[in-house]
Amino acid sequence: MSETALMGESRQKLLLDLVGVRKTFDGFNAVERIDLSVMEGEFFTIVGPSGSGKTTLLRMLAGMDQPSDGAIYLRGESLNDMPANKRPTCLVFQSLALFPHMTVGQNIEFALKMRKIAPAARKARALELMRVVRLPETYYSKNVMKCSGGEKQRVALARAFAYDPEILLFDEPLSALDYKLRKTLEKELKDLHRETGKTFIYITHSLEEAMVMSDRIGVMRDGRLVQVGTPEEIYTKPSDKFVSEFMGEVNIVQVRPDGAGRYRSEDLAGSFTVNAPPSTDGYVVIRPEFLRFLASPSDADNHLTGRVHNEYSLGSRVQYQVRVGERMFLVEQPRRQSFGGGDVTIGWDAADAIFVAE
Amino acid sequence: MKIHALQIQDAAISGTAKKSRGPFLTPGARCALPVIVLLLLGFAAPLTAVIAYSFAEPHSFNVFSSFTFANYAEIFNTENTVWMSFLWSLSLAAVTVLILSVIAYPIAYGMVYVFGRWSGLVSILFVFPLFISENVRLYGWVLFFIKNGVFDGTLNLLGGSDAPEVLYSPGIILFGMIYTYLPYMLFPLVLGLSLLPRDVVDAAKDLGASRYQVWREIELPLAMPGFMIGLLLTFVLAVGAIAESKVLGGQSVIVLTHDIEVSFTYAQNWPLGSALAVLITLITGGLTLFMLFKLDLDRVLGRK
Amino acid sequence: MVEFSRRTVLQMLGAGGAMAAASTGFARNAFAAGRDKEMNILCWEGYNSAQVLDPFRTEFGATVKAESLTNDPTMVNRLRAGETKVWDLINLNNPWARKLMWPEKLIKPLDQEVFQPYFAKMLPEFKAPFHWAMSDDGKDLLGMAQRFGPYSFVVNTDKVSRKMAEDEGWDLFNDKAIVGRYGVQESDDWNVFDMFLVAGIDPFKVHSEAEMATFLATAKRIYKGAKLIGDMASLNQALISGEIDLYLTGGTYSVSPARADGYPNLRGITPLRGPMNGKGGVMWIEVTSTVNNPNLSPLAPKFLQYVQRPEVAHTVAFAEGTFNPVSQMGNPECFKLFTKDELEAIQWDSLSEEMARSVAYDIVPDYEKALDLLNAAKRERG
Amino acid sequence: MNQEQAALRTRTLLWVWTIFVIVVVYLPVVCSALASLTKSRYFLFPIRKWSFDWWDKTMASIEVSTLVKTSLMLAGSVTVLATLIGFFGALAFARYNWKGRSLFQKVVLLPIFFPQPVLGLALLLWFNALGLPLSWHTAVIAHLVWIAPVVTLVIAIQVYGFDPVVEEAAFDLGASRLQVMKEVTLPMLWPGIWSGMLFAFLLSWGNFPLSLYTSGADSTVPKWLFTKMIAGYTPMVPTLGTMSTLGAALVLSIGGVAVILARRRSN
Repeated sequence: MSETALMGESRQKLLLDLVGVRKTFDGFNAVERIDLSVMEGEFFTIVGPSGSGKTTLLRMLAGMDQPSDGAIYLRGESLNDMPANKRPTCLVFQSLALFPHMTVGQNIEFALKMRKIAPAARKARALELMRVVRLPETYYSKNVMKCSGGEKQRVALARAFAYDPEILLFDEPLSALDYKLRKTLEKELKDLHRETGKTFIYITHSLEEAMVMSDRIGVMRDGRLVQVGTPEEIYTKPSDKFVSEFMGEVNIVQVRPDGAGRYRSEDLAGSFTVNAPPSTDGYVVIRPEFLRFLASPSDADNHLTGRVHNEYSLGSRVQYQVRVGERMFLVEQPRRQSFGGGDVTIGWDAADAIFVAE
Repeated sequence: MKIHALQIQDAAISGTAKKSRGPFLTPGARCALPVIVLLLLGFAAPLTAVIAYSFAEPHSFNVFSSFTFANYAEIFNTENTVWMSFLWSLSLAAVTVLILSVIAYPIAYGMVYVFGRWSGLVSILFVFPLFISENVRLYGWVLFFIKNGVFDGTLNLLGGSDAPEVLYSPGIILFGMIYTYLPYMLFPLVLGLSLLPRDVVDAAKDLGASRYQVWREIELPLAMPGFMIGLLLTFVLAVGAIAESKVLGGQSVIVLTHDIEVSFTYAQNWPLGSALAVLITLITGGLTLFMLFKLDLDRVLGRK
Repeated sequence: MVEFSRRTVLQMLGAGGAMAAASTGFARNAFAAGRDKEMNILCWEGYNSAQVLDPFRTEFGATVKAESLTNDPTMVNRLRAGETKVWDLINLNNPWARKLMWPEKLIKPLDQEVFQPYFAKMLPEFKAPFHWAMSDDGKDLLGMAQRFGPYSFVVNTDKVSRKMAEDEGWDLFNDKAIVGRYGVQESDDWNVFDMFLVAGIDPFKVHSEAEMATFLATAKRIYKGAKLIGDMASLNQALISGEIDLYLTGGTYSVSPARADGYPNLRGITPLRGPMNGKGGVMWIEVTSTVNNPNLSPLAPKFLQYVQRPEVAHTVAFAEGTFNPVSQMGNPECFKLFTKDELEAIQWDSLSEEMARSVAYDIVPDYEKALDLLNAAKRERG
Repeated sequence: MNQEQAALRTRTLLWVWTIFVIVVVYLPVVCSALASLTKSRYFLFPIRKWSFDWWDKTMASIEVSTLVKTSLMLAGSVTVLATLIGFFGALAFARYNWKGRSLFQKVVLLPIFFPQPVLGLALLLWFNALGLPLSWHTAVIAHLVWIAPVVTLVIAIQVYGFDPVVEEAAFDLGASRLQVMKEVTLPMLWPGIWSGMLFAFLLSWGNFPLSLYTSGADSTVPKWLFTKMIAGYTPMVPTLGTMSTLGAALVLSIGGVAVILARRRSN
């Protein structure tokens, strides 16, 4: 599947190639036969729920775990035998893994010290990197454990940059931060990516985060890569129910073809039209923002009748829960609307719904 | 800030529960009281008694009723060779500590990182000998190493060659001390190494550090509190060791505790023995206090 | 994990309380009450053995505790330090009773009417006037005699013949050929005697500085050349294993268990001649005295009578750790209990001649100084 | 696969080394057991005549049963008292934040970091100065001085993992201070308390240097072993030593199971 995604970007150079990579822990397959290619300079994000194997995959890239099977190639050369301290990759840990007994400066200079670079040169480079990650120079000799969460994050970044890796690996580095700080740092990371031109491989369980920053996204489930594509592709063409559900709150209706080009659901009255459907059982996925309240049933390709159950303000939008029979549908509107106690009709166009297989 | 909050909370609990009693002691101090009383009566007072005895007339029991520096004068008399015992005890202890750290480090490392669910069993196997009287175990070594003992006998059975003679030498005393004090080095080391987050080691490797560099720059400094406790504990206990020299070593060297013992037995001179005990206490106690005040015990024990 | 009776818990709580109350004298009374079923013995190895004590325990329904220490000065010092409150009987080499414990009021005299008759049945050497069991003024009986024996050195006669050892005597240890082949027992009061004897000096007199210097030089040499310094058990084990061929300070007391175990080639040696008015050996006679305990157990004199019984005396002689002749062997009823092997173990064949060649254990006048030198000599081993 | 091999080699080396050291640790214990099974008094290997004589004699001896009783009473009393003292000590060590805490933590550790023969002698002098007759009661105090701090430490490690907020919640729900202790604090700390008891019992059971100077006429198993070892050695010494080791192993396994059960229940 990655082949198709590659076609459009064939001008870029292939950097990393994973072929049939598998990792087994005590008989349990943490990662199952993954094939994936990452381009030079790309910001590639792997998204998946916890336990989907994404951290294991990342640790194999970093050289901390060895694949049980398959190979990882960097520009065509196998990385399998190369230990972590020799690989041109650098991992930014979820825990950040800062060295608690060192100052900010010592943390950043660590990789340089390991290469036996002279102290003066080390310090110059550290200060330069501190500017890049927007840390004040005065922090140079500060105890790293006395820094705030965001500052620690920047130290970890600078430390990774100091290693000057070709590929930076990120293991959910922002997950412990508060919402506002996370948003700021997401943008900064994106900027840093552009400024440095390095390849970033980033893992997160937040699709939102992935959307903001990534060139391409891979979705993982139970050790498999289920879909790889641009944020746009993932968003608009999820490959299956899992991917579409993972993308956030969506309305999903299980359907089967009724033989007349339309689809029927067991627990809902009426039938639906879908653009370009295969003739199998599956699901119709409708995003809340594509559902709307209809003045008359004919205002949209498909419609349902129900009652408003609840409404929530999302700040910029308003979300309504509409009960249709036993089912609850989510409808999002830019503005608040008031309804009497009576029935409402909701509907959507065939072009806004996606059909996915099981 | 956290501490402040806890104090308030304690105050709240005690305040509501024991309003009538008033804030005589905080709950913490109240809980500490039994230990403190025990240590005052069973540790501080005996040490005072030793100090008092060390200033009593030589060969007498006139404690608290006579005062003289004669015992210390005797020890520091240039003709007295008791310094040799000090030297032996301290250097044997120092070498024991050095060798023990080399022996115990890989085991501790294995217990923390490699042995997984087996490390529980491994630690029980290492704790257990602490509960067997030291004399029995050391005598077991005599039976092993002596001529026609287990080692020699087995070699004779197998190939007819004699086992090397190792008993009754300073080397075997050292061996005995290493043997006896192994758990006291091992467990603090395990504690120390488990203070060290796995991620931090991985990060260092990832940043290009070789195995040795990881050990020197990360593992060692971060495991240092546990390491220090182990060093201190084994050193202090080894300075007080006596059975190894007597049972295994054939007294090939005379250790300090032996001199103290002779003062209390053959020499009938409790005051002199006390003066020696005071000196050994000064050394070990000083070292202990110095180290303990450098350590953050909450971090080491609480793994916070 | 342990079964506790309520009483035990109370007792042990009492221990905590007692500590606080000790200075008020409460403890003294608490511990003093009702001692007619308990008795404590501070003794040389032998009296503390199960064979001797268990029948006594059964017969008298008594709780008997015994602690064995392997030297006299320590035991005396324990009493001097205030343990007269703890012990009922103390068993030591005789001069300590006469010369130290009696003058210092650490022991009580025995009822002569009860105990005098026992001496009549003892071996000839122990019959009246038995001055070593009496106070110096001859008025008080300070203890009962039982075990005795010559105590100089022990050799493996397969390596050093008995004749040569007796003939050369202490000079054996002046021979460079035995360096590294001998051990020294950790028994410092006896070692003081022996170092003097090896140096050719009578230990039991006041010594000149020159003699002390010779003593030190000898002690240094002997310790330097010793393969090991150890306790009796280690030395016997080393002798049997072949680590050493002889050891200093030893005799029937120390070597008899090995002889009884099938090593008749090991033998206590008493030199034919030496610097003590021509005598070369040292021997010991134990005296067991009642401690000047403010609350002496009534069992203490009973025990002293108990061990005079022929069969018990025989048991004392062959208690589990060390085998020794006993004075009660003068009584035919007792003597007939000894088997040929047992007599062989205690070197009965040569016992009287060895005793005749020996002087009695005594307190060295300048013991403290000699002991300091001895310890200095030991330190130079390392 | 090179790296994998290197990791495997490290693991193997660590295991080999650890097992080697464990074997060395138990070697003399085995030698001791061998010496108890020989008929003769002195040990020569290979053993010429095997026999259980010394085991029979040891079992039959009133002497030995007295020793065992004394050792049990001593260890039992030490266990109860040390656990009581150590439990509260551990709360003061790790649970409460109070003014003297940091100092307290250090002071508690001092007896552990102290040469035991010297501590035993110091206590002897002190009891002597008080005029206190020595018996196993005084040995209880001596053992406590060393063991109560150990127990404090063992329980404190459990207390560190205990969130005091739970106590607060119970208090808030109307429990009295005593009820909080009984219903919340104690059950949550059980595994630590059990381990503490186990340590207390076994350390007291095996202790020699403190008993030597402070138990007076009451001989404990290790003290008897020592006196018999230096004079009056018979294979009863290794026999009783081996029995004592087996006894400790039994207590440890029973106690260990109890600790595991307590831990499982508290989880």
